[in-house]
Amino acid sequence: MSAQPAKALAETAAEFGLKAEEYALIVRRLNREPNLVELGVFSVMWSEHCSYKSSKRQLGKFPTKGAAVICGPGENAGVIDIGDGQACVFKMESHNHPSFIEPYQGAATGVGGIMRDVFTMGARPVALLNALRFGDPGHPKTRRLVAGVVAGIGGYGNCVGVPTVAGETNFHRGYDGNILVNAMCVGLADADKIFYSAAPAPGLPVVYFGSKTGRDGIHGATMASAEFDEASDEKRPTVQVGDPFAEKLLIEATLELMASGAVAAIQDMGAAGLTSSSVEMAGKGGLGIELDLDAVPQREDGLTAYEMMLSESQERMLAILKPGREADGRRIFEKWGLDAAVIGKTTESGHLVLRHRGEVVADVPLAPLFEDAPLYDRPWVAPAPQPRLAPADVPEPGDYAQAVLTLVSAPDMASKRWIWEQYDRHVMADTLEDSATGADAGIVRVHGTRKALAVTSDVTPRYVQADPYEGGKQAVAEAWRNLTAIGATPIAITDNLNFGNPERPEIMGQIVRAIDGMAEACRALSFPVVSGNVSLYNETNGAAIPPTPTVGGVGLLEDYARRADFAGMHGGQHLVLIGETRGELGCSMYLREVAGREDGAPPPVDLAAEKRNGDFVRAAIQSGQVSVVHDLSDGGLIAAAAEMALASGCGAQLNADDELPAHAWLFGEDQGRYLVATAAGDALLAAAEAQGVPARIVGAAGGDELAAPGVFSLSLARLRQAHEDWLPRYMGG
Amino acid sequence: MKAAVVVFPGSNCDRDCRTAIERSTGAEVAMVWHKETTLPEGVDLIVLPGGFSYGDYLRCGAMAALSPVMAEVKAAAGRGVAIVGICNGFQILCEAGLLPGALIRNEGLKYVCKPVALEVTNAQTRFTAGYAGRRQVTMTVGNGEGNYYADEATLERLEGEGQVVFRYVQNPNGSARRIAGVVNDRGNVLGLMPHPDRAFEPELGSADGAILFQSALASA
Amino acid sequence: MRAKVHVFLKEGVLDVQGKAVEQALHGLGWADVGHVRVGKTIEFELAAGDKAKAEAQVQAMCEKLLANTVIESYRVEVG
Amino acid sequence: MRAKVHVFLKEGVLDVQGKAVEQALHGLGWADVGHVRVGKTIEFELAAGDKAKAEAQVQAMCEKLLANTVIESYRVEVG
Ligand SMILES: Nc1ncnc2c1ncn2[C@@H]1O[C@H](COP(=O)(O)OP(=O)(O)O)[C@@H](O)[C@H]1O
Ligand SMILES: [Mg+2]
Repeated sequence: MSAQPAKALAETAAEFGLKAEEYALIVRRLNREPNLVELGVFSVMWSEHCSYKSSKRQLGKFPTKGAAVICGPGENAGVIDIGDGQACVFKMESHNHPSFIEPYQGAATGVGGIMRDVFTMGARPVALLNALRFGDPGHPKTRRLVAGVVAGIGGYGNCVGVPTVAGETNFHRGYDGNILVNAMCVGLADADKIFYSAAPAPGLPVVYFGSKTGRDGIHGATMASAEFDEASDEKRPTVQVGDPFAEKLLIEATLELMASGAVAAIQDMGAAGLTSSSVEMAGKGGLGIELDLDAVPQREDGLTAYEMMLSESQERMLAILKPGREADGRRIFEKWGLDAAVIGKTTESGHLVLRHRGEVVADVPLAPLFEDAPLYDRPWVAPAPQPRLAPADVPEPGDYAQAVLTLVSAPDMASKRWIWEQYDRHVMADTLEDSATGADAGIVRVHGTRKALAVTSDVTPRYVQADPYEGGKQAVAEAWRNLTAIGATPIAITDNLNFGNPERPEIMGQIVRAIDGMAEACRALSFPVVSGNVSLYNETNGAAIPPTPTVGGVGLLEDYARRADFAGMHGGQHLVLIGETRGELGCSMYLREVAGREDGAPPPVDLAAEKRNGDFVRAAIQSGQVSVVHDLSDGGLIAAAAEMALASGCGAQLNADDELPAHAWLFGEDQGRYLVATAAGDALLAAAEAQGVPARIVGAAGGDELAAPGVFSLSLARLRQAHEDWLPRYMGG
Repeated sequence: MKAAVVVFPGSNCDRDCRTAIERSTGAEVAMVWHKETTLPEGVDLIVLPGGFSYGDYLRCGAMAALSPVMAEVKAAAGRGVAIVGICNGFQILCEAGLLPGALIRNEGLKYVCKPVALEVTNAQTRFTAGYAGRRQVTMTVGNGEGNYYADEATLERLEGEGQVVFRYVQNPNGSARRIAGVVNDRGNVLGLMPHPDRAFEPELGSADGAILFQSALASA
Repeated sequence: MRAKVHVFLKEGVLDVQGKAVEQALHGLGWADVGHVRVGKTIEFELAAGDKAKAEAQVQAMCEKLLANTVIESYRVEVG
Repeated sequence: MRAKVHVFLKEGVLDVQGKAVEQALHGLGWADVGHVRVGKTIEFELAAGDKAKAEAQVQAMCEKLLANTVIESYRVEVG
């Protein structure tokens, strides 16, 4: 082993993002100084991204079990039982920093990475979602970032051939220096054919397959755990380039290899590539692993051991084969034209041993790398509570019609057609609802059955900012509500926790309280967490992003014919509002977009009411009683009515409320509410009353205007123009 | 009745085509890997599916057009077997010289995925006989390079001979003369950009694509 | 030997990329830019002994794969 | 004045098109072809008076629009 002067190494450690005490800990665990390769391995395994050192204690609060949970957090993706011997595998992951640096490739490789997590477990990916947060539309970088990210997501997903069926897009100056690109993938597998990453026995061949290794993204994992500053441009590693064609071949080859019965354990090479995949496989199996780096397929000459271990070249897999099954591998890799090699074997040593050019270049025990990484209980301070706003605290608009137009054309509310028309939403021929169709969740059929999966992604960062606890609850509740609104039974979530620097107590306070709220909602709604991802240090020059714990929800429809959307409203129907309205305007869209303020407490989430109202609505859909439903969220009643009207091509008239002023009634964002269009309004009210669910008729469908008589009226054409024009005009400008 | 779907590396609508043919016609469908040098005995319909063969790198369909199986596809075309290329399959047929023209970058430069209304310009081909009496059908497009190009003389000839089979009601990508699908002069090779394989059941928003597969196999 | 192939759209085939680049350049204030055409370059090594042979080979590659002569022209440089 | 800009991926950045073209050429029997790189060429007219000025202008266009300098390099020819 080559000796390095200790002082220089300690300095290098700091450059790799390790704190002095962490370096000291490495020396203690090894009983010696590490060499450069070993230090690289430690630095990526102990990075925030791989070790969850700041968040792990908090993540333990999530409920992760449930009748339908087959595999919770800890593997590449979560697995839930959907009956009939089938399982759904899903996860969400961020690619925030890479997408800011190179939006197309950053977003594309984000999609590629999350798909690999899903097919690594034996599932065929069947749906993609994306949750995007950009800076202020007026910021000079925003337009180019939107164009690049959207093209990258489409470019990758479309080529691989997995439909992108849902997502969300927000704009806020808080993301000017740190955009968020969260991608979610959902797959289907046979429940008894799930593959895991733990190496089962010593002496088995370790096979590398997929694309060759280059110098891509070295220190990507540590970069994902560091703040930006003006010098970041200099530090950036070679950008990872996605090859969706290689990914498509990799999916087919992986699933074929699994079907052949040759696979004992398997793991994709994601962040920290060969290092994290080999360490995790051996570590989880309680074994050791030996790699011969000369055997690694290489794209460039002269790659060092250090570079190979840290490379984040895309579209690569590591598999441990059952004894004597190398020939199956060779046949399948050759068919799909993939590079492949046996690069090592599992051992009993409990060590990671790397050989390169005839020398042992690293030999470290796996335990400290894998399960003994430092863990922090970071100090935190509770965020200051914001005052609850009464309707009287918020001015009414001078012109309601104008206020409604402002709302439906606000960047967060305007149609995202410009985005989702660039996504293939129909490949696989099982898409029933997608971004275009007017439904609260994307729906894909479970191929060949009457069942379908419903998927959604939600969080309202402005609520989390004002009150992380209520905002955390709300994110989970909204995902649950969206699945409920199409008639699906919500099953489980994945989450993507995007925050600033956890070493700052106020940021840690956001993390702690948001997780408390999410966990509370998960418990109350029986909606466990089965997978997730944490992205911290989303800060530039000390300014953190709004706290953004994205929730990806999955639900099941037993019979997709019994479902609801909000595109089927027609004249003659009553509009029935389920749930209670107090006129909560704090943190509302109205407050921000019309009144120009971002203050107050967010609407509180009453989880018992949420559950009661939702269960009622879902039962009404599943029994066939109603089929036109929309949940109320951003923009309140008027936004829901406007979206229903536009999707259905049918007008709507809303009555006034006896007690509330019009702005609180129309724009309030009280939680746990749904708007239903039905010809049998009275029957629905009676059913609701019998179950103690607040419900009232709030208007009627028909005509070609959206109106609240005596308050405002707008033609659908004007409304549509305002809603549709903003994004294409912005992107064209 | 027997159909074959060719699978190229990067095809991603191969399964969709199989399902669409099975559900709309009940025909037996064989999946044929692009390296094969024979086609199934007695095949009545060959489908080149959509997707991104070879990642669409260099030019869409260029590398797939050189696949070993394409020699067999050409021979089958010569024997009068019905051949349909959908989306990337259309691009491959053009690159292979089985259909005139080429598909270039969309006018808007972006990938576009949306439902489109199509005029059935010629309901007398073996692929469209089932549309007789229907002026308009709906299918979705999903492509970045679906902009049909041919020189003026070729376009005139195609129009004159009734080889333009489908036309967009509203042009989504800048295609010459709003062309969405064409047949060869013998009438047994069809290429189209919209996806009948995503429009074979009402649940999918349209069942109009089923008729295309039914017609193609009924004519065999 | 190093080969370089330039592929561009034939005159008469609408170059949508070129058009978009032109508009973008105008939008950025370079108003006098015109006739923008976007083409491809494919460069590679090959082991042919002499230049004439190499040229013939690369020519064949173009006809077979690198260019679509329905819409594209190409130029070969070997050396 | 005629300007020509060659844009290609930086050394070390994966060239997915180059890789695919190389494999295709091998498959067609040109086994000795290697190091295939695919780049872009953008050609246009511009009205600059002298060559130095034109070069500076085109350089600016590259930085601003024509090349993605995070992953691409470029070369300008004016004349
Ligand atoms: N916020 C979270 N909530 C629940 N589970 C999480 C969360 N973040 C990470 N996990 C789990 O921790 C494990 C490791 O995550 P990660 O390192 O992101 O996976 P990968 O190595 O596949 O990229 C996964 O099982 C993941 O589901
Ligand atoms: Mg993984």
